[in-house]
Amino acid sequence: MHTSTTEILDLLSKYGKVEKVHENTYFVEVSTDKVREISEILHWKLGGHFSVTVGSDERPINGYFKVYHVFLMDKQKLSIIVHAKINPAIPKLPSITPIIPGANWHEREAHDFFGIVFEGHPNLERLILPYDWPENVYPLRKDVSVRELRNKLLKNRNEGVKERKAEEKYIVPIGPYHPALHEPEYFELYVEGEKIIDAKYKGFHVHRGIEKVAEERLTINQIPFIAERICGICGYTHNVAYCQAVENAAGIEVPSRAKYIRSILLEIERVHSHLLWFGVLFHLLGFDTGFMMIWLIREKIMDLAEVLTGNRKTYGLNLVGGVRRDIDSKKIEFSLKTLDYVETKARRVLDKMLKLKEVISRTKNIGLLNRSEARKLSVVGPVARASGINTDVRKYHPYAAYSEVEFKVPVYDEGDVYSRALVRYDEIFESINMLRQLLKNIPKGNIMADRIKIPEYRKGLGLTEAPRGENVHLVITGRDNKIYRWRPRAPSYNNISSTLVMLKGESLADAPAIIASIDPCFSCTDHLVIIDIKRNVKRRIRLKELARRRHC
Amino acid sequence: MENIVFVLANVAALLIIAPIIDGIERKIKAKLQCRKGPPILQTWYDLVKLFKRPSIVTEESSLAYIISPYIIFANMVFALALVPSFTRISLSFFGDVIVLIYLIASSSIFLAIGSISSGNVFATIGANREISLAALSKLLMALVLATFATLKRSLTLETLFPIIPPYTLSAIVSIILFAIIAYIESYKLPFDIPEAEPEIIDGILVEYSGRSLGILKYSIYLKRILLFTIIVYLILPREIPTLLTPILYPASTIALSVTYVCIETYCGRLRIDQALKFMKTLVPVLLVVLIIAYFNY
Amino acid sequence: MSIKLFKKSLWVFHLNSGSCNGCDIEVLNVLTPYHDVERLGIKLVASPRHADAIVFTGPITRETLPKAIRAFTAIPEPKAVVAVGSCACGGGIWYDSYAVIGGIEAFYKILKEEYKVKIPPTVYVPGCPPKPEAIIYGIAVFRGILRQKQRRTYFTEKEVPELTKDLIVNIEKYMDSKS
Amino acid sequence: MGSRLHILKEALRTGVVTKKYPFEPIEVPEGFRGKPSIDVEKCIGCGACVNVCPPNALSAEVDLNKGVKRIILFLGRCIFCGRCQDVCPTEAIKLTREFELSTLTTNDLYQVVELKMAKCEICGKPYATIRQVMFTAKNVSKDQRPLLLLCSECRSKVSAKYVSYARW
Repeated sequence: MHTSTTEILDLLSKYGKVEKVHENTYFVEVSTDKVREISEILHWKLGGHFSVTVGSDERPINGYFKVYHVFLMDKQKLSIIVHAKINPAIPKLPSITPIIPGANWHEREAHDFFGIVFEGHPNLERLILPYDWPENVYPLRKDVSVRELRNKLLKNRNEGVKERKAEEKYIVPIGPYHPALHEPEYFELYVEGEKIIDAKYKGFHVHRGIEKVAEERLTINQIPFIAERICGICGYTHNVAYCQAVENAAGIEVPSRAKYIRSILLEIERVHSHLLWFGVLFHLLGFDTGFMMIWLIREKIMDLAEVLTGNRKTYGLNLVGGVRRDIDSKKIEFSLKTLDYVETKARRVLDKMLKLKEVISRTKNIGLLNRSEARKLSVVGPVARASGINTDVRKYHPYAAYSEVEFKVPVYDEGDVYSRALVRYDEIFESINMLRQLLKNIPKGNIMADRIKIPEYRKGLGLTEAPRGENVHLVITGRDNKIYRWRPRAPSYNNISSTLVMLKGESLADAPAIIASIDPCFSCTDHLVIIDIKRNVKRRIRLKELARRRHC
Repeated sequence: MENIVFVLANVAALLIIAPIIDGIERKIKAKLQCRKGPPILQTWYDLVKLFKRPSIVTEESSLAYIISPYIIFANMVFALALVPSFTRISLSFFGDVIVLIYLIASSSIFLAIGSISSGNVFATIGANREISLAALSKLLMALVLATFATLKRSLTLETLFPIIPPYTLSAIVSIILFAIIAYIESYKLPFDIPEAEPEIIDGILVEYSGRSLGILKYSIYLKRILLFTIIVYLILPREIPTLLTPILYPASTIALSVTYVCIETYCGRLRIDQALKFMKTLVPVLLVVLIIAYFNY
Repeated sequence: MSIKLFKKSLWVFHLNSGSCNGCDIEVLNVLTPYHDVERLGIKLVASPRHADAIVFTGPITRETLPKAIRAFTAIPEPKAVVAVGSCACGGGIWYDSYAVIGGIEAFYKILKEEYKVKIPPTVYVPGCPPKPEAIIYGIAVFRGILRQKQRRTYFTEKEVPELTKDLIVNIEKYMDSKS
Repeated sequence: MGSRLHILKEALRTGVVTKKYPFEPIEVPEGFRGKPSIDVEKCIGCGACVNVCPPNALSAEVDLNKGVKRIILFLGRCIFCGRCQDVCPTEAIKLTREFELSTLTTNDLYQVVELKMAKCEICGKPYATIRQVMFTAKNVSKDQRPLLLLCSECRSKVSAKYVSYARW
């Protein structure tokens, strides 16, 4: 059933005031008791998907706390943001997690940062803040000065440490420093022999308090640089998403040459990221030659980025309103030559590697995530596309120069590690193809918008398709060249919880490959602690104080 | 007495050459991965550094954890003394095939015991895997050696080296099978499951450090060269002049290790159950070969 | 002393203490064919027990601090530290965030004060992220293959003109005479 | 087996690609964003770079006792974005192509530029660097120049009719 845009808007206006913020983006203000109902309609009945929940302390502006639920309607190319005012004296809001399990972390995050209580949430525990964080201190509230807090916390670091009691179970800790991940995340796997019975995720080791730093210290044009450092692999899409959000909020028209340059670097980033992922996958399968060969090819892409932007990673290219560096004809020629090299090499090597017996036997039918589970958890990007969900921000919510190039969105139905690999495999070559079109058709003109004026307290939504999936930034502009509220939501945030579904019943040896198959980018996500899955450990093996003490 | 001197010289030479062979393997592996690779003496540099570093002993680690590296090392040195290497002279009168299997198997078990007693969860999983792999591979090895014994109607190492002639089907097949088992035994991909780095952080070796780690690594290199030596001498004909063996032996050992590393470079790791399945399929094959050998074919 | 020991062989444990991954992928990148640090005897190991040196990437966050201390102390003495990236060197863009302890110096301070640990020789590799070559350069400096180029510079103005009405009004004349 | 041989063939065709670095220098592409370096002769100590630097790698400190202003660049925090280069009025700070920045102490990661400050003619308080006063003077009409010798407070007291052209 296809519902048209006007029908949706009509329906929404029955619930509250509909406000068009920029093209295809509508904010709907509803009363707190309607949030659940409207979320259910948007996510389950109209074919949209839940994307992010943003908490916000708007007491200085209008005296309320706010919660924004962002929904993306791929079919109608709409972004709909449902928001509700919450009384700061009793900050309560009905939870939408019972209807959309994917909202679990989002709501817990808002609880951590603002102290908003989500009624009916199955498990409203601390998610993000460090283990020794004091109770009842909500860092993103505007009346909390973090510098003071920081000094206080640094002095008594161990205040409030709850000794984590060892459980009498056979726990295999993956992380925080697991060689497979190269990032400090902590999965607890409950195993029986070599079989995984249950999994827990304790993450957010990389929570660096980015939102507060940005809101308190940085100016509008400094934030793009911190946004890029959300993630060192796919940082540029965060950078673009932030700039788009501000541009959308302020109604700035970016020159089309700048849009092309953004798209070019986004695609370069995607190619590098996917090649990196293949390298890591092969490494995890014990096939180091694959890792070496793929990274050898990837090196050329890194060199290309260095020539175009001046650095191999963290391109530092964007400001609000455009880009900082132009691409001349010599660089275009160099790019095209590099792309040819990468394409032929990658095809030759990857084709054969994906046919290797060990690779197939250790990825096919491993780490299954079916379509309905994927919908429930609201997964995005290649993970969703490998589970049969046709979603791609570039196609359905076009930004930068994507409306002017042709490309296909690969979708596979199997939902296993192998199909996730295939999605990425297809995307590499789609991206290279896209890059050729972009480089050849790049229009002449300015690379920076002329007049940049940013009004205060305007809302904007920036969407990009990161290599790992859709990337959402919600921005509320502030006074004095600052941002009032900025919430970046990285794709891994939605995807990580799906690994817990994938891991159950699989073999321990496959765990790293499964976790890696969503291409987790923990630093993206981290802005967190325990996923409570019903335990049914049948045979408990007692080993004193296992991992906890010594797994490092 | 003269023999003893020769044997000591042999063993000493093997002790020196074993890490160098690993160095050669690393170099070749690197070349196959388009890299320059470490110098050939790199493994020696690593070992020397490890020997100079202290090994950490925590309160929880038991005696088994501390002494098992040394037992394994002694086992390997003794096993090397039993087989001929640069010269055909060896201590083989001390023991036969059974002793050899015993030495190899017991070092696996000591390795497992040592790492279990370290108390680390990864080490425990590594040890688990090591035991299940070792149990099966030792069974296979016993079957192959039984085949050899059946062919030669003897258990002493003297008579087993070389196995050819006779050029029977069972002799050739069993040598090939032994080569496969040696490959599995030497912790090479896709069978390096007990020390799988990404899955369980270097598994069995995870808690060892400094000197004990050096000794353990050294023992693994020695085990590899032991297996190579056995294969070489299973094939190397007795008629070769004594003076040529000191050249032929290292040459063929290196050739063998190069072959192995070429295979290894292009393999991914198997899952433990896949590896076990592969090894289980070898059992009936070996039994058939054993029967054929009994009838001297 | 430790430097001499690690001249030919250096096993490294990589610890992401809250990095954005940028430095991590560059640390991994030095293993790949174009850079191949194995030729210098450097190996990435998975267990801190095996390691000689520890590579820190990223600022040290509150959550990783105890784990970082554990990993740090698990490495047998003597050891060395390589701080890769501006975040590890001095806290980077996160230096004043509530969830971040700071760079490696803040980490050392805690180690010294609370754990009485000796501070090992440290190489600082600034960059965001540093090029793989820059990381190799760091190792080369540590081993004494290459000379350290970057030195502290302190410039103090010596000759300054007296600011007078006359000078300031006829500033062009002054500038011309100077040049 | 076929696939494996194919990969082997591909590897052999590529050959060994390892660079000789650190034993041979490498070429860095043009426009590489390397170490920012302050040209001490050009720097006027205005602090524009300090305001714009996202990680606050550049900081300014005023030493009232000695009457100097210091611009401090700490490479150990620099993210090499090049915003300082964008805003510098005298092109004093520039990103070089230097990437070999490793040091054995954090102390070596600092560059400090210490500039003398001008004292206000009325209240005697140091208010801006001498270089900055001279730089501003060039861009201001002659009749307004004497006002630059005063600190911002005294200036507004002395004459409300003059619009302050430079903000200290």
